[in-house]
Amino acid sequence: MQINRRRVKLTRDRVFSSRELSLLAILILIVAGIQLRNSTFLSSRSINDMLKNYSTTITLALGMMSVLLIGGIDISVSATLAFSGMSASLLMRDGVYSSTLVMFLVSTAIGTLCGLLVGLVISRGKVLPIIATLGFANIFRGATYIISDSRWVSAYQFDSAFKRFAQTRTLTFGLMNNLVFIALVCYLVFFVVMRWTRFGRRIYAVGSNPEAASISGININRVKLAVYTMAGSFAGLIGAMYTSLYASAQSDMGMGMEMDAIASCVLGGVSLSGGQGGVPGVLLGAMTMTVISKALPLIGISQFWQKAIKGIIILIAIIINVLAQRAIHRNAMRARERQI
Amino acid sequence: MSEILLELKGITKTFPGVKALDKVHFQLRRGEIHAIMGENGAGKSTFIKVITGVHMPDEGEIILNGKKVVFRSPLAAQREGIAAIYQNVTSYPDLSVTENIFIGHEKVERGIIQWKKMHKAAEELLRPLNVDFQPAALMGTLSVAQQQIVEIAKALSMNAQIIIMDEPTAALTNSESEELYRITERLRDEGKSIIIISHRLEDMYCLASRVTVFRDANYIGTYQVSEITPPELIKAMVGREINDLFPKPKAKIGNEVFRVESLGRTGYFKDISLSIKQREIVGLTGLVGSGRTEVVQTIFGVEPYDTGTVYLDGKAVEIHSPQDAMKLGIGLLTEDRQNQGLILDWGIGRNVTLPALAKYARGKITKDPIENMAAKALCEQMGVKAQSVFDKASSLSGGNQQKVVVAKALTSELKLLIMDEPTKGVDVGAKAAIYEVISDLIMKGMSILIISSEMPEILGMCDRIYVMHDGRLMGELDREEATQERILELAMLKKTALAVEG
Amino acid sequence: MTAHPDRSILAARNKSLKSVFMRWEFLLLGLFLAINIMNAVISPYYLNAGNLFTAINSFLVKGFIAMPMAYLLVLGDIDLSVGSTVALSATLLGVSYNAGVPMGLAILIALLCGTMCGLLNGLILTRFTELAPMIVTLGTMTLYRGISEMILGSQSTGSFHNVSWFYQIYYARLGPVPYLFFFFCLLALAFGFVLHKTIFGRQLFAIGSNRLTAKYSGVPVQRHRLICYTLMGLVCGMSGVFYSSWMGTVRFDIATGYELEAISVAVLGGISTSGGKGTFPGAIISIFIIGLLGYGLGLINVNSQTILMIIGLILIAVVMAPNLKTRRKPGIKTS
Amino acid sequence: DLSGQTYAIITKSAGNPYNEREASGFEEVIKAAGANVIVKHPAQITAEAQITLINELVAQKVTGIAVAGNDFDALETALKAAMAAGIKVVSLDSAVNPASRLTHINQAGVVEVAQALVDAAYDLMGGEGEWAILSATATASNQNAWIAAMQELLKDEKYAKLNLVEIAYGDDIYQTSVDETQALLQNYPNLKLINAPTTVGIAAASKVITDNELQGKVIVTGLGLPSEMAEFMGQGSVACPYMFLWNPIDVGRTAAYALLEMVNGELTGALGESFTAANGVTYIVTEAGDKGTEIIIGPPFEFNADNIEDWKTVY
Ligand SMILES: Nc1ncnc2c1ncn2[C@@H]1O[C@H](COP(=O)(O)OP(=O)(O)OP(=O)(O)O)[C@@H](O)[C@H]1O
Ligand SMILES: Nc1ncnc2c1ncn2[C@@H]1O[C@H](COP(=O)(O)OP(=O)(O)OP(=O)(O)O)[C@@H](O)[C@H]1O
Ligand SMILES: [Mg+2]
Ligand SMILES: [Mg+2]
Repeated sequence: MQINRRRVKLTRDRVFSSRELSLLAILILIVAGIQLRNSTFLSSRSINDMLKNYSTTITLALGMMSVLLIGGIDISVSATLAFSGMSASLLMRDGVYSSTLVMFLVSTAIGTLCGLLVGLVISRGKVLPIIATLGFANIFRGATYIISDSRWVSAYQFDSAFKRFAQTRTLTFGLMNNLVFIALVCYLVFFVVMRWTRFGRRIYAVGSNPEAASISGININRVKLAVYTMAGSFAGLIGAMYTSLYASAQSDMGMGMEMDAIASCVLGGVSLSGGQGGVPGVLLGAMTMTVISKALPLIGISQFWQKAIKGIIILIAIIINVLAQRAIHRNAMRARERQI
Repeated sequence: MSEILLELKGITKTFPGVKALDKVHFQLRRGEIHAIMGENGAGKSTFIKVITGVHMPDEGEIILNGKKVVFRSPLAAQREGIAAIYQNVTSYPDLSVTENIFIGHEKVERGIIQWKKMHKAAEELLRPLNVDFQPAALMGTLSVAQQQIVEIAKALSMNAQIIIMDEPTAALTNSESEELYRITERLRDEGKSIIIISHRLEDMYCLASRVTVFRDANYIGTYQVSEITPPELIKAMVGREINDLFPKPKAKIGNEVFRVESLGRTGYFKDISLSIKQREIVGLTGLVGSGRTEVVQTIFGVEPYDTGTVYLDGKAVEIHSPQDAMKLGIGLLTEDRQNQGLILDWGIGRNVTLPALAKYARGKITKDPIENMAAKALCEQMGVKAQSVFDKASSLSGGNQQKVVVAKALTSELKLLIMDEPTKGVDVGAKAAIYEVISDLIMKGMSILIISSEMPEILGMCDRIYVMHDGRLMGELDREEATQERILELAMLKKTALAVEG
Repeated sequence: MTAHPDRSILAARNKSLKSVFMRWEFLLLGLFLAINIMNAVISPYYLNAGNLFTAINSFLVKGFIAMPMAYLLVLGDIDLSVGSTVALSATLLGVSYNAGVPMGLAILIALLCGTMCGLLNGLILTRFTELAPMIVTLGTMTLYRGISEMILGSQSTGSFHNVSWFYQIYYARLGPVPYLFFFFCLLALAFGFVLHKTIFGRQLFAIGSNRLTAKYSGVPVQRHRLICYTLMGLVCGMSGVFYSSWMGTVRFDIATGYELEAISVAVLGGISTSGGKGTFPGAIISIFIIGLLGYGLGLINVNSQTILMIIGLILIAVVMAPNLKTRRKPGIKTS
Repeated sequence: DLSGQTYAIITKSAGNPYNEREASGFEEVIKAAGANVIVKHPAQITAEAQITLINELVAQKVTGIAVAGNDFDALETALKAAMAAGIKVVSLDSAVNPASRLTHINQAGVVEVAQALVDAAYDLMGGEGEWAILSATATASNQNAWIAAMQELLKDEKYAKLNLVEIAYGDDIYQTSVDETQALLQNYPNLKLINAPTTVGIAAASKVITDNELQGKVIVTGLGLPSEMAEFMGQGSVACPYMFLWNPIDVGRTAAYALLEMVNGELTGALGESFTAANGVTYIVTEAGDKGTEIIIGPPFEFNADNIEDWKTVY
């Protein structure tokens, strides 16, 4: 009927969007720069340390991603992490169980319950996510102080297999650190779920256009509930990872981690208004944040300068990404111009 | 099996302060195309939403296949084989076309979505609709019209018994509408029943066998299309007679007011030169996606231009933002009233006065009573159907929203008013009102540039017509020489043809 | 020319008494009174004007920030860098004062510094409109704090109280009432007036409700955003000055967490973080609700963590309660 | 009869076991004397949060306040107002400036702590090599005082071969402290010792050393709570052979004794005064480095493989 010049080539099926590719380029640049300053950065021990220490933040970004995708936000995750990690640790201290697996399950279950509560308040109570999670951040954190009586659960009070878990490579028979493996599995599962299951696509649909979603029969409240519950589960899981990693449970643990998780997501292309972003991008975003945090102490810059430099790098990274996107778009338009 | 597939009896639906439907009846036969017509705000869309389970009726019953049913959610209606294309496009901009089509009934095997199969199925659904985008494209990158087509494909994909289309042609040009007619007829021949809502009489006459008319939330009657003449139908809808739909004024055309020379924006359009004289109504037409909207957005300063010059009253001017344009006396009425024209959460009054706050303020301080009186006057002039100027814009019917957008444009003192699809989704009565407003403005010395996909409107109102195709101006026609055929010929010219012409 | 002479639209609202009193800020006012009464009942020490204003003064320092934060939220924007901006402004004030710059000039430097921080946020966000305010201000939050840390390191900078008039900025009182409180009220009136009664304010709501529509309606969207971010910076600078006058000494880690506190009070006040909704008086009342609730509970020595929990609960409960009853959004109006 | 009196302690922050122990000692003594106790932990480790608490206590007209300052100067106005209202004020653990207190309860003399730490480094490193300090926040006043004193001591001939390569700050956050430790190990392959004069830091550093099985190659010492460090001390190959601390419970107790004496009128906090507390110990008010006065509890106590098991359940 008509031959039209517009041929929209933006394909969803590619694993990386151009935005993610440009972030990848930026990440590689940063890594290269650091490696030049300190040649031990890319040593296997250093990488192992880095991935191990930040497996928590990296995994937390996934839960945050699902929340951001539906246009919400969850700043209670780090408090949930502390609460579930602390409660599970207290139980282990008191000898209720000593198995690592049970510890992980209990912590995840408690996190799930916390997330469920947050989800209920947001989906049934119709409270804005930012205010609900701000409130719950206070509540869960306060509860952590109260149940722990402001004490730590110290290393000697943990089961030794649990403490070893974070340092060993048993799950993969020596291939990689256990925590890193857990993070990797989470990413793979999430990647599949977000792309190839109805549930994942519903999350995108709700974030993209909630009104349309409800008209097409998606139960928005249920999706919201599920997503916040999932964020809680992740926080709970990470609570156990965190305590295993540091062999210590403290009431102020994980404070501020939610901001790193949000930054990872946004850096990785997740839109705060919902609907946009994917698992590969989040992985890249989280890796960028990790590399920045890990590398700054390594490159011999005074500690007092590190924060400023971290801020600058984040700003430059996001701005360069925008500029790269603009350039890509401009070139696409030039190419189209020739066809006119 | 009875001949009546769907019947609604005594349906009443009240919104806070508004009775949208008052004891309305409706019967849909198996395998028929049934039109619903009525003024803006008559309750057509609400009625549809009652059928599809978006709204629960306060009173009345729905009988499907002889059985009484209650739809508590849109999903319940979908399960009973009812699919709908809503008036306001309800798509997911961040998802692919394929997903938009299959959302809610994805092809899943062992819990895993089969993307390949879905893309293929989407392609098969889209092919007969003659589209030029790929199923994997993001919905957000499509134009409103293209999105409308996807919505149609979506309804088709559901394999529904009853397909409801709420103003599907509002964003389409004639030729595309014809394509839609063909599809619709094919569906009917396959035994589906179709309900279509439209303000275009030709839609109804081309397609429907019966028509039901609503007015002011009331059921007026159901007629055989073959037995009712257009004036009778209009009378049934509006409640009075409309004699002259296109009141083209005999205004004295003055000097050139506005001119652009070889305006271009890389990748969007190129070499656009057009001029408009005082008291002239100029049309800009073409197929959907030919770039008309982008041209006027650029003129209005929303988007930057890469080449070309804009002249106002013979002087070259720079327009970098809508404020610049408005200061120079250029106004734009956007085609996307939901996203660009209105603040849906706001009252009508505030919407109307937004572009000209300073005019109603004392110093920098706003004066609500003055604004409200002004808004009231403009809304009454446009015949907006509302209780008060405090009604939220979102509560208005589509056509009434459009009237509010027109009212907004009337607040400023303008030299040139650009109207992008000003009568999209507007009822006959209101169309007449908008045309009257246009005439009025012309008589006051203003110039008008109308973008429209409706041929009769372009032919009936314009002094001169520019035709675009593929981001290029293909030609210019005078009122006298313009005919539907001439316009279509220009609008569908191939690039090669142009190259030969030089 | 009237196309529909039969249709008339009301241009005046008949406000029922009920609808006026069901408004969000009246509910908050009720809550405010309830909290005062509760405090007076639970603690015999509460109703002591001198002490009460001491407590009020200390939360006003961050309360100022809630005002421009309300503007930004109305715009659909957000600024997480405010705490860092306060710290950086105060740092520059301290460093320049201790380098021999007269205090008056040091104050100007602090204000200027705050303004520049806000301006930078605004410039980045208006030049790169693709960027989300959250991530940009998260970046500048780290940056500003980092600069302050770079300047001060492990040191504090202080002895501002040697300048007695500078000390008076925070501490001077008329009777029991600090001058700072009067200033706060004046500024709140000004901010509220501009937001609700002027063209500028209306346009802010328009931008927050629908940025595209606002743009098409000739609202200078990016300029207004820039103005609001800059204004935010200026107020942070002011807050930095008040902080310095209050403490007499400054470290780089001061004023952490101000951003979330400012956002909470604004949101409790009914200002939606998604933009375009809310009233200013609500935000102001909320500053006092949260501040005085904390003070009251502190007077009966509830521990700080529990106070945070209670505030969290109240935040959720207050916002949720009306939803549970009417199953609709709270009576937040745009006027 | 003290039943009408109320004494309050303000710690540096909540959630830190050290502060909890300090408060419990304070509480124990005041309760035994028959007065009421208020324990306040600020919500954040800031002077601002402490000022809020001080204001609340002033409004309640308490009898005495003991405070572990988060800032040396910033509490001045609030504490002066408290003293003007007749409230007795002492600082403990981390001092506030002399104008804001009557006296300071010092867990151990700054120089003594620094000397112990430097000697430990000398001893554990065999008199030479590279070492680093892992401190708390860069703004922590007592850590900074110890570090400054240590740097002063290092100028001595005897320590000439001790090469202090870096002072890192773990912000008293476990994760940050771990990162900083790993960076130290990576940046200084010849590092022989990490000295962490803070509970979080020493535990984190020991954890990293243990996880990387570097026990004996890189030695950890410093100041820490026995309960947190038991894991890394004791028999066999351990990260930390010995470390120091005083008894935080005693610090709290002494602050309480001092306040009670002040209210009795027996003590003003002036230089040269002394009193014998209910526990039979005699405390002497001496001159502090900041030109104020202080009461020093005693030298730091050494925890090692022999005594750690006994102490880990105590605090
Ligand atoms: N959600 C709602 N809340 C309040 N009033 C509403 C709502 N939806 C529709 N209305 C009102 O109901 C009436 C009927 O609206 P409806 O959208 O059904 O009209 P319509 O016949 O489809 O008009 P149009 O041709 O303009 O689309 C209008 O007066 C409208 O303002
Ligand atoms: N970023 C983009 N990438 C690809 N195509 C785009 C992009 N932006 C716009 N388009 C295309 O540009 C066209 C929009 O053009 P425009 O709206 O100016 O046309 P129009 O003649 O006004 O048509 P309509 O009748 O739909 O308004 C659409 O076909 C849309 O697919
Ligand atoms: Mg309609
Ligand atoms: Mg168009």
